[in-house]
Amino acid sequence: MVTAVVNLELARSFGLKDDEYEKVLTIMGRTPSLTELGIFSVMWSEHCSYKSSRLHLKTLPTKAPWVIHGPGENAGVIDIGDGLAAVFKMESHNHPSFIEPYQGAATGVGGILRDVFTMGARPIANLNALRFGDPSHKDTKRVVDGVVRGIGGYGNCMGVPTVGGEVNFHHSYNCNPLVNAMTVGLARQDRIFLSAAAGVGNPVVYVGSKTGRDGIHGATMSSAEFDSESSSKRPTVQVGDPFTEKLLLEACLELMATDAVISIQDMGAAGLTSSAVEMASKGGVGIDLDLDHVPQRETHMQAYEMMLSESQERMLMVLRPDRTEVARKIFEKWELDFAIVGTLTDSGRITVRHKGTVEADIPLGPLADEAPIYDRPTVPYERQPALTPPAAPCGVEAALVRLLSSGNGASRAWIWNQYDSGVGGQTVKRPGGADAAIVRVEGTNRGLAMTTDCTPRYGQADPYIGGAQAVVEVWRNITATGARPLAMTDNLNFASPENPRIMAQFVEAVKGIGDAGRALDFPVVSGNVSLYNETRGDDGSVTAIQPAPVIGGVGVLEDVHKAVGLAFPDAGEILLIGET
Amino acid sequence: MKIGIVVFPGTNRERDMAQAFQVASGKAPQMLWHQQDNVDGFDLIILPGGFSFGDYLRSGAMAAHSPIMRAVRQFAEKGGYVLGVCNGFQLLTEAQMLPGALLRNAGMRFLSQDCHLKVEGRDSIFTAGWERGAVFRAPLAHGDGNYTAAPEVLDQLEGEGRVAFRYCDAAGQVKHHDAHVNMNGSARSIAGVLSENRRVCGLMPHPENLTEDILGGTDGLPLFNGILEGLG
Amino acid sequence: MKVRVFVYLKNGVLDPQGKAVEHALHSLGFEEASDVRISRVVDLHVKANDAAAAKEQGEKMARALLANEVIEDFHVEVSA
Amino acid sequence: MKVRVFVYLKNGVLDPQGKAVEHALHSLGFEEASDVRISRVVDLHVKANDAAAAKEQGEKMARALLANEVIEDFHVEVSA
Ligand SMILES: Nc1ncnc2c1ncn2[C@@H]1O[C@H](COP(=O)(O)OP(=O)(O)O)[C@@H](O)[C@H]1O
Repeated sequence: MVTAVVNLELARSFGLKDDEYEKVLTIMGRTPSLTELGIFSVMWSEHCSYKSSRLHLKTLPTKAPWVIHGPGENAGVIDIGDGLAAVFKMESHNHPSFIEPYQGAATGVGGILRDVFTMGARPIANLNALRFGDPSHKDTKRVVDGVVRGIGGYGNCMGVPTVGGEVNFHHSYNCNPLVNAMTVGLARQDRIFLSAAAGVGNPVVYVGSKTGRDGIHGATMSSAEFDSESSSKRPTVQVGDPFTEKLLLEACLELMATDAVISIQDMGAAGLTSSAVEMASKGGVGIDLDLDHVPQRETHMQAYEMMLSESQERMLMVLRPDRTEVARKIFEKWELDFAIVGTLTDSGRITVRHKGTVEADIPLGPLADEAPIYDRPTVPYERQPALTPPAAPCGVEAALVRLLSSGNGASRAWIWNQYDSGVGGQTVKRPGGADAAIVRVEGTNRGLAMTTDCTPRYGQADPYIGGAQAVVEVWRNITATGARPLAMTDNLNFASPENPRIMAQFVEAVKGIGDAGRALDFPVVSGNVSLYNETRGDDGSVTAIQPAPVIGGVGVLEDVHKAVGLAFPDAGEILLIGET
Repeated sequence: MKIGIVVFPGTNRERDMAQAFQVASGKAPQMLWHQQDNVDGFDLIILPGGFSFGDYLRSGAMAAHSPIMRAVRQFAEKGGYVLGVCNGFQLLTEAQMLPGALLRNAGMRFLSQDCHLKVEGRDSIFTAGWERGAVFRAPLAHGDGNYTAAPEVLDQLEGEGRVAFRYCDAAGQVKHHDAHVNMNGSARSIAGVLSENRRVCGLMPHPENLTEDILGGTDGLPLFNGILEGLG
Repeated sequence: MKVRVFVYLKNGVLDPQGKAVEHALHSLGFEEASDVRISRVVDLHVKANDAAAAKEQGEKMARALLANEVIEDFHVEVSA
Repeated sequence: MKVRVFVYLKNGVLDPQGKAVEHALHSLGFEEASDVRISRVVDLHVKANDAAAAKEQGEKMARALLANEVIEDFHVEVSA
């Protein structure tokens, strides 16, 4: 049982700052209940509120004639011709992947898949960007092994091909690996589903897996820096169930082919809380939840636990009232839980009832709009001096062998050979086949080119250039296959924004991404921010990761048969373009 | 000619299979839901790849007990044609419609890469598209593809020409103990087997994913051409 | 009643998992570990009047689904 | 000596396998089966002077490799 007295101390332990707790008291006009405090703490966590990054993200270019939905939805949506849309986004699952690499990476993949199919798109490809510690560090082997298995385990079972990605090793990731996963989906432009709830009186429906006590406070954990103890705390990791997610995918797409769905949102980080709050506040309505109806896996769950649970493979939706039975039948066919757990109201509040008691009653406006926003201080970033090329330490041949056998130079086939890259029967260029992966758009002559890139050491030397370079590399990789780059998603992985040097890295990198995107007419349509990627040692010293503004890009080939791969043909001349 | 592809919860290569038939014949087969208990009127039933029921207990174990499998078994007993690929092969062994079992890959990892197969089976529509002894390339994608059976069963399969396909290298050399050739560690490098009447076939790799040049080649096409010709 | 079904590979069937785990144990310095075999245990509850009935149910479930008798054997234990 | 390491999911951790198997048992007509959980057993031999030493070795191996202590618990039994 969680029986805690709600006070400043508890608020602090939930990750709220003192002035944030003050604000909660003002909004509520009374001491919040435990459930209410929990709701505030997750909604105002870095992960959900983007409080340190929001001001800067606003500067990114997000528009182009082919952008259908930019940032603000579960995933970005772009026009790829023929009435079709590509739906894509990238997400991180860094901290959980250190504690439990298999499940951390697997549930990361599960989460990004849901972001894409919530919008009505069938996922057609997965990609990833991974950063691991020094190959000789004691944790690296365990983390690499688990992460690779986890990504494969989830994606393979879902039947979504994993077609690309990138991997690098650096000691700054020893205890804080980066696992960024990207999914690209395909939808009809006239069948895109959004999250804004509408229609007072309409039922709020829960579908998918049952709720357990998984990962309670995961969203706040992923915003809190790591200390050497955290691997021994009670697990806040979730266990993924890709089989259930596959059923959820098929059931949702089947339902979305009817006219039953008004709005839909996946339950990801901060589960029921963030999905309910986001749907209602975006739609400008109130929401009344009755937790007695929430399908539960464990006994004696309290309101607080249900609202904060991060159990995977769940969705929340608003249905047309006259279609709930149609929907119920579809979910029964796929053997998934289906429960009406609430209704939309005109109260402008989120009200949570459990066993006849009101456990939370919060005005949505302030909860969503008065979330703190920080313009965190920066110090001018000292660019690192240009390196002078060292005298050759060995002959060219020896140098080449050294490069090719280093962690960062070696073949990645060991990794991609564990990912099913062909399922779906549309993969034209697999990992290793071209600078960007190419997937045919089923039933058409078109192809989508997609890739992820980032070079953290550039960002370490000069974050502005690092951000811009990642965009440009993605652009080049897509172009090199013959495709026209259309839009990007980003995953900004940095250390603590409370450190002005790190904040400066972040701000500069975002500027670099924005400038490069504007110069190339290559807008950002979705993304994710992962901060506090740093490790606190036993002696109190802090190791920050090399900044990793990872970019994922998508482009289109009108004629997929013109796709260009890496392999040299049997004959022909080799041309080198550009200055060396 | 009527071809049905069975979809279980967790199946994920049914569309790949349909596409391959579409390419080979211009006509896509019909999808059949696992709750259906009748397959009357079909000429060929396909059990496609994927993770039926998550492969959570043993690959194919739970699907083997689906209502449709009773019908498929009767269908096969009456001489119907059944093809199981990957998860479908695992399922056919779990349902004991084919001998043996598929254990975890010897290297303990999911394998996703191209392999080469040698066509060995005789007198079957599933091998008829190739010359006997032909070698072709096929993608494989599985975690449990390590074929095993009692030695006497293996002897019997060999004796009766019921080993349909065997893993080999690009030159057609079979090397049981070479992990680059017999990647999952299968007994006697067996990749596919036939039932006694040669009308039920199971194989691990995915010829259906290699039926168009744009997707990397057409090495898998003879499987479909042979089947279509055999069914008439 | 609580039923526990042990499912293990038949003697003579190669256990690729056991082999891999043995290898991993050796490379972790547990050189003395040998004959590693990995089995599965299914724990469940059934309603039954007595232990014998519960055991019988467990055996039926094992035969029907939990074990693949081509390669596996099983045994069932019951507790209150 | 024979060492048997039981490895099972911690209380409250989702067991997707158990869930799917329970479901399958129900549809096979074993409606009364409930609370299905699936665990792993690792059997192995070690050289040790006495049961206590063997058990300790088993526990070390469990911690080092056989169990994933983030989500799993284990216990070790020894027989001659
Ligand atoms: N770095 C970024 N660049 C652009 N858009 C971003 C970035 N980070 C987050 N976003 C956008 O903010 C919204 C909220 O993101 P997120 O909290 O990750 O969504 P969810 O958790 O619901 O999947 C999304 O629309 C996302 O695309």
